[in-house]
Amino acid sequence: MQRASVPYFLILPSFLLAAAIILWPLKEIVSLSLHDVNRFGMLKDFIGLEHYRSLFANPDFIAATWRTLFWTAAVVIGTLIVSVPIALILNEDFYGRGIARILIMLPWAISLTMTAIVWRWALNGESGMLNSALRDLGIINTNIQWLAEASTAFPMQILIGILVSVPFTVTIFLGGLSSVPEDLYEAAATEGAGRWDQFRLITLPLLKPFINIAFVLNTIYVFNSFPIIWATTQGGPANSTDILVTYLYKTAFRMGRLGEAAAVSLIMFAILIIFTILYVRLAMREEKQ
Amino acid sequence: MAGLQIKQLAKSYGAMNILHGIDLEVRDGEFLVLIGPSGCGKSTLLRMIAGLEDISSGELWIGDRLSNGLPPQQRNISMVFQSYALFPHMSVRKNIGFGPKIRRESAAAIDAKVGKAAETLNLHDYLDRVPRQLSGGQRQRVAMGRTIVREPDLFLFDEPLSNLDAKLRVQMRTELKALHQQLKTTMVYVTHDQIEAMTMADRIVVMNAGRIEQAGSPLELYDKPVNKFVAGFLGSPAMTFIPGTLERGDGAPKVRTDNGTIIPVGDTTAASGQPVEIGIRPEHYRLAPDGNGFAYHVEVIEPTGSETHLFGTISGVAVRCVFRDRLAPEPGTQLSLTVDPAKVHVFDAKTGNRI
Amino acid sequence: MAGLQIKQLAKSYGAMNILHGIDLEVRDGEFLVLIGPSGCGKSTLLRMIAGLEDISSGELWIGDRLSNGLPPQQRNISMVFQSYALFPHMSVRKNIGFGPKIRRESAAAIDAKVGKAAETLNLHDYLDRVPRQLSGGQRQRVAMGRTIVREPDLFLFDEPLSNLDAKLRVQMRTELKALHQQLKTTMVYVTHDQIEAMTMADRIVVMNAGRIEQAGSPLELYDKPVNKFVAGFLGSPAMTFIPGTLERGDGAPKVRTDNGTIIPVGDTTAASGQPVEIGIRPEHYRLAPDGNGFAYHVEVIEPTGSETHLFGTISGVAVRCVFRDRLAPEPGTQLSLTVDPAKVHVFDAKTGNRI
Amino acid sequence: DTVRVTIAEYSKGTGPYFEEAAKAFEAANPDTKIQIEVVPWDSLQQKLTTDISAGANADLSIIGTRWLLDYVKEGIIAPLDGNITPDFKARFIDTFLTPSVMDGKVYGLPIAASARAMYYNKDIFAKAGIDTPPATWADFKTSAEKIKALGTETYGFGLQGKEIETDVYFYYGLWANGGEIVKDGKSGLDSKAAIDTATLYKSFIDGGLTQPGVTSYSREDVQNLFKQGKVATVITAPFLSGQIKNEAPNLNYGVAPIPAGPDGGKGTYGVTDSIVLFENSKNKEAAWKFLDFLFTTEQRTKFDKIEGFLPVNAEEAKDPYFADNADLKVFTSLLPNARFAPVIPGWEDIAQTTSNAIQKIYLGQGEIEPTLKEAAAKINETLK
Amino acid sequence: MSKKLKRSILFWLFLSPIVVVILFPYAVMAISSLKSATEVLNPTWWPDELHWQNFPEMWRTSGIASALANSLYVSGLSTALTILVSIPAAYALSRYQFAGRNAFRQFLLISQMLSPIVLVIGLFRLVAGAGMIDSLNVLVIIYTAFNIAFCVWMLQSYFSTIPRDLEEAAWMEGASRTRTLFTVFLPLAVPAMVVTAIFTFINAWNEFVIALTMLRTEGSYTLPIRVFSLVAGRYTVDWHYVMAAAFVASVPVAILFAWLQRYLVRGLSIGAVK
Ligand SMILES: Nc1ncnc2c1ncn2[C@@H]1O[C@H](COP(=O)(O)OP(=O)(O)OP(=O)(O)O)[C@@H](O)[C@H]1O
Ligand SMILES: Nc1ncnc2c1ncn2[C@@H]1O[C@H](COP(=O)(O)OP(=O)(O)OP(=O)(O)O)[C@@H](O)[C@H]1O
Ligand SMILES: [Mg+2]
Ligand SMILES: [Mg+2]
Repeated sequence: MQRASVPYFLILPSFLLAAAIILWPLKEIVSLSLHDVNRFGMLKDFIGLEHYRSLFANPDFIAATWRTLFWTAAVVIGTLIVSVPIALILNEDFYGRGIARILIMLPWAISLTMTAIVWRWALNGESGMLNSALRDLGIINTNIQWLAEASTAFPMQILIGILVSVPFTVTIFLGGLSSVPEDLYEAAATEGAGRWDQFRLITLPLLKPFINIAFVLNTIYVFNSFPIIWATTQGGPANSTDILVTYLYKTAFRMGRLGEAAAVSLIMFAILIIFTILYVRLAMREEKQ
Repeated sequence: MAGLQIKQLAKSYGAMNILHGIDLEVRDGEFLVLIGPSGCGKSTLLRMIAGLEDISSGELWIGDRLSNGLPPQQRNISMVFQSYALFPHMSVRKNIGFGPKIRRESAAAIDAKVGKAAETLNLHDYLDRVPRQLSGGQRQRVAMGRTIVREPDLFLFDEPLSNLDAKLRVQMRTELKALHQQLKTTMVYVTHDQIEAMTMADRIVVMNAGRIEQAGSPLELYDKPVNKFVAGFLGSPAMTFIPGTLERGDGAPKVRTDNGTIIPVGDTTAASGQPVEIGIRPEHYRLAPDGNGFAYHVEVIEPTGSETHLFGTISGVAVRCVFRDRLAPEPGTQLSLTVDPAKVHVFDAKTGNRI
Repeated sequence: MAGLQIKQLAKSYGAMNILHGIDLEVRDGEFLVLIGPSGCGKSTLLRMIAGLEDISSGELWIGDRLSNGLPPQQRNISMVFQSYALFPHMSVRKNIGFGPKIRRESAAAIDAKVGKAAETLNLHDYLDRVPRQLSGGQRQRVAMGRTIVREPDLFLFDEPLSNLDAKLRVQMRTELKALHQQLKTTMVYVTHDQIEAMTMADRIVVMNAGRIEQAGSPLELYDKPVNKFVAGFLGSPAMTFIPGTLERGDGAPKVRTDNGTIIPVGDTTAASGQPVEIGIRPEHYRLAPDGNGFAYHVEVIEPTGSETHLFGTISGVAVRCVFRDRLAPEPGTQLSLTVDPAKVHVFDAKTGNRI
Repeated sequence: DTVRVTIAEYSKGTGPYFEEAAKAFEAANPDTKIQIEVVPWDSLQQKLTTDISAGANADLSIIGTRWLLDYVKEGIIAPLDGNITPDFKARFIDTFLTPSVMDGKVYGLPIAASARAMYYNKDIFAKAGIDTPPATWADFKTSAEKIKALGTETYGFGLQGKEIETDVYFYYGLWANGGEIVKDGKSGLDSKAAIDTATLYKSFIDGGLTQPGVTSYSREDVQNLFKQGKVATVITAPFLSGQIKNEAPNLNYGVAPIPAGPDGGKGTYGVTDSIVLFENSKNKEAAWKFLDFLFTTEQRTKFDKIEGFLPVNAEEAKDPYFADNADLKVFTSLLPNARFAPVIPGWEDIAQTTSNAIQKIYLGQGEIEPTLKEAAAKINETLK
Repeated sequence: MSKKLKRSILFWLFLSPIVVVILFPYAVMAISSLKSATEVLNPTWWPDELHWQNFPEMWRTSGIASALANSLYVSGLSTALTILVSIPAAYALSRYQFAGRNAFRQFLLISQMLSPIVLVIGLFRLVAGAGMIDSLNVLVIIYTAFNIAFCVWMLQSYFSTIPRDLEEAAWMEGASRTRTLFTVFLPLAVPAMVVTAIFTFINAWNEFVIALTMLRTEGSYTLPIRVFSLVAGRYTVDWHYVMAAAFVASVPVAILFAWLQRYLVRGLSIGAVK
């Protein structure tokens, strides 16, 4: 009925823009990762997969990879678990809802790095306000050195990660919730569905596409997220909180091994692609059923 | 199973009053039909009974429980929505089986119930489609199915058959009646279909502008409407009214219209000389066998197959008559009609109340 | 203004065939009513005419233009959707005035048109509400309003009155007829209401399962249904069928049912001894004045006010009769009935076609 | 023509100072425009890397002198010898110029210089009954134990264990014990001196003589603890005294040399940042002129006063501000023993490896000897 | 009414832990920004003296005013541009079937996957090659490109929930596709557009790495660069100024939230299918 070219015409601008920021840099990175490169990105000999080989022989890299997967899973799943009930509440009508919405979105108002820096400061062992607050409340009596070792630092970083992902996620969900017609809940309620059943059988399935967006995008963002870990521990002490991005940053800009860094980023890219394609396939198959 | 007691129930949206103190008792096991013009508050009343709409004032008793604040889940009510409210992400099967599923019935039991409902509703071929892929009538049937698989204390139906064809509608009507007979569950049913109302109801409630005009058995309402509104609303085509003056001469009272036409009326409390309006249902006009009835000027003839509808005037007032026979008078001719005086309703010209 | 020519129009969703080659001509200025059971493809056909649904095969001519690929905006068609499709973010006023606004008519002109439509539709009090705040019937009226403010080449109506009460429906029907008379615009109208179909249509098209069963004037369809489907579908309550064998003895043909009941029939091409089914409309039964008709065993009596519906059996077959008079036979009694032989329809027992 | 200068931001005074200097210079040289591009220190390496990789780098830039070799090796930086006159050269205190000399050529000028000494809290020392700052590490430990005995949650040794210069904090002990970072092209991390130092530091930590959780304290954090009187000592650069003046004016502190080892080994850390001229600069002459201007005594004095750096200019050092400042005198007196980061390729790599190893030891996650040996082996790899 | 009150109390109780955690850094920020230079290192919750003058001083010394303007310019413009580009794409994805539809969606996702930290080298070479460094407009375009994927995905999911027959009704009334988009479709998509607008704005508002790489001169710096330079690697950090700056930087965004949140949820309130 329509000229077949219309949709292509419609997606063209976005396609061009997205392609511009990805294709050219991607080509650069690929060639960096296959060459011996000086610290300023000048290509020397072609060395094939040498960078990859040395990476996979590096226990720090392997450890960082596993940690990254854990970090991503923990933050993303934690975020979703926290965000769904919050979004549901914020979608209800109650006194102070507007304020509550603003409050929940507030962590977004300051850049991630700034938030992370404030947290780093608040987590300081001796002059951090978290310890002093906890002491005032009588919860602890000796200061906890939050960032001194991974066992306390990493959970805190995950917590911060969740905290700063919540606004984004809640906002997506709110947008999604607004598309569920009210009478479906009414019908479900008269059929005897309690709040939980309504949530399980109506809200959740209708929110599915939005949960999928939140899940996929959060995964990508968290997987690539740099500031929280960098600002609090720079991946330390002794690489024990390194994730792939911080590892990559150090490799690239501290050590000046751009080739290896490019290889790291391509490996990260591959992990993400495999993950999302699997997920998107799965989600779409479900949608079709 | 439960009856309903509604006391001075009122509803307002902001400053707008939609229901002005409804008093109504629905007996346990009764089939109650709500009718009234579009926008008079039928759906609103139903939704208040279901617990979907806050009660502005008054009391709602379900069984012997004051239920004003009870959430809908706890009322054990089943309802067909005027908007259907089908779950767009569920197949027809899942939509119909929703209630039993919530009640954690076994898969086999759910299957059986859904199967039975689909049978009744002629939906077996569509069980695996989603609502988006259904026609309007099919959707409505799914909404109906979702309701009838349950065994609630109270059924609420909001125009559940409006999108079905006549044949299916008759069939569904019978099924619903049978369901009611079998379950003896109280049912409150909103409809615009006169026949539905008349044939299904134990009692009909006529609403108008947020008030109850009359409640009673179908024939009571048909035969003895308390006022012009009920008289005019019930029956299709509607009753027409002719103004005139009551005259009690020798014995039988009659009404003299503005141009002097005389129409004999039955029992009435009206005083002689009182201005009245008489109402006659279109189907009660008969051709005067001997030509000595009152004059009817035919203007338009509309055959419907089984009947013939005539449009014309009596004493200058537009009047529609319906004849079972297929008549074919020329437009412009004059017929002589009579009406059984017992079938002429007399209303006070001022208040509109039956007298 | 434009007529329609539809040639072998077909529609399928994937492997599912919904319309199987529809051939239909709608004359310029004609009022065509589409009826058929729920899900038979009426809305689909309408949507194809409107350009909202792709045409799988066949040709659609609007006026003298092959319009298969024409976008809906360029067809100058106005349509009332079965789902209303009101714009939820616009007031009633804006909804109704949408078309003229799009056509950049002056604010004053729009206002006037909206005012007039609101008048006709009894919507003046609701002009500033949004659809969410309206009752079902009010929504439907708004949908109607949006359509009638325009002067398109073709009107399409998809069950536009199904949610209105009888009185309003009659009124709307008259308005629509008047509109048609005045504009002489072609109208295609889907309805489930028999009376609507019979009274409004210049021609009725009966559809079934994606095919046209019969097209013709209302009385043609009522009097001479080409097959059992049309006969059974048109008329409410529906015609019932009684199987038997045709016998041509001395002169007038008659049918002998399984238990030997004899029913005289009118003109028919059926051969003597041929197995047939006869169809009789419920309203055509008469009490045999002298008691020498055929036997009817009464089971249930259902008074509707103006009529009395009887359920019972003739020769073991369930048959419904409708009488204008208020009868009150006891269930279980036996009545003697007759039917004017000209009103008995004879169908081939195998093919179901009229013979 | 325009000379673009990338400036690392040391403090809030950095940007304004250079803007002002640029204006002054432009006033004197109307046909040259100076464009100052201020970059936060932490992002400097990244910025330089991207800039250079796209050939969009400025004409002049500040870089850490310790990175210089890596840059020179790539042929990115232009030697300045052609412009340097003996006169010009004579402006500098030699110690600070030498780190920028490679293969006999001057590749950068020391824009910022500093050294490290030990700040100590006189009040805490007095409370614990200590009169003089510790001269040796053994003394230091005894003093720290006395301070711990006060039981006031104050700690004798403010030990840095996180982020930039974590390794340097370790070198103080290493040098005192007679060790070297790199000796004969091999890492000194597996030497006895290194092992002794690690053992010593670890004994401080285990004895509760340092603030708890050292691996969560960066240089800033330890300085802050010192300002708050929570640690009795901190080893850091001159600029701390400036901060104390502003933020903790009541703090009663002194500055002393870093403690010596058992054999009298001493060492402070000297650092310079260099300003370099890029090989691809199209305005080398104008750029040089600006450099010349920046290294006049007047400009140097102004800058070092703002930032709290040590004078690199001999004339400047005579300025009463530097000459009569008790704190600064300690730093200048230490300069003869100052050691600079060795001129080796991959310095950051080595520093990182060292930091990691030390952090592991501080955390008790690795036995001292094997951890150091492993790190040394890794460093030797890099050095090859 | 009292039902609503009860509900409100319950909800706030539930929200309170998260609200406390969210507000914690803000409290730290707010309190620290009012402390004096000497006090700012002490973890006290209530300063001895409120140093309001921190704000004007910070304003004067940090050059935050022009940074604020730059950030508003970049964020505002890229938000507008992103939405402009995303709407047609999302519309095409939700209303047309065409070959490559899924491929395009996945491509968009893939465009998000490379960490900006790496991407920046390649991007910078591209921009430098075009001779467009130090331009805020280049930032606008890059930010737009980065946000397209999210916006298109989000809008598309939402668009799919808008009943088709509303559009159809508009077409029948003679409205062109474009007209329909603007008069019928988009007004219903307001919540989704608000979400995407907030998202794009925030991303642009907070972005650091790319801005740092592309921008050169004081006059063009955006807020994050300004605020970070107060902390990042200086020998001494004036925490009270940093906190004051961070606070000021978050105010415009908070105002934006306050304004937009009301548009965020506006149920379609159309029956499921009727
Ligand atoms: N998207 C779809 N996919 C598959 N089947 C569909 C789809 N849409 C409609 N149908 C089927 O097409 C048939 C015709 O639908 P249509 O809406 O035209 O019926 P109708 O005659 O208007 O019925 P009603 O009177 O109930 O509105 C129905 O059986 C319906 O289930
Ligand atoms: N949210 C609302 N705000 C204001 N008025 C409303 C709202 N909802 C409904 N109304 C009004 O309340 C009145 C009663 O509505 P209701 O839906 O009960 O009518 P109804 O009797 O079911 O009509 P119909 O037969 O047309 O469905 C109508 O006039 C309607 O316009
Ligand atoms: Mg209603
Ligand atoms: Mg339909």
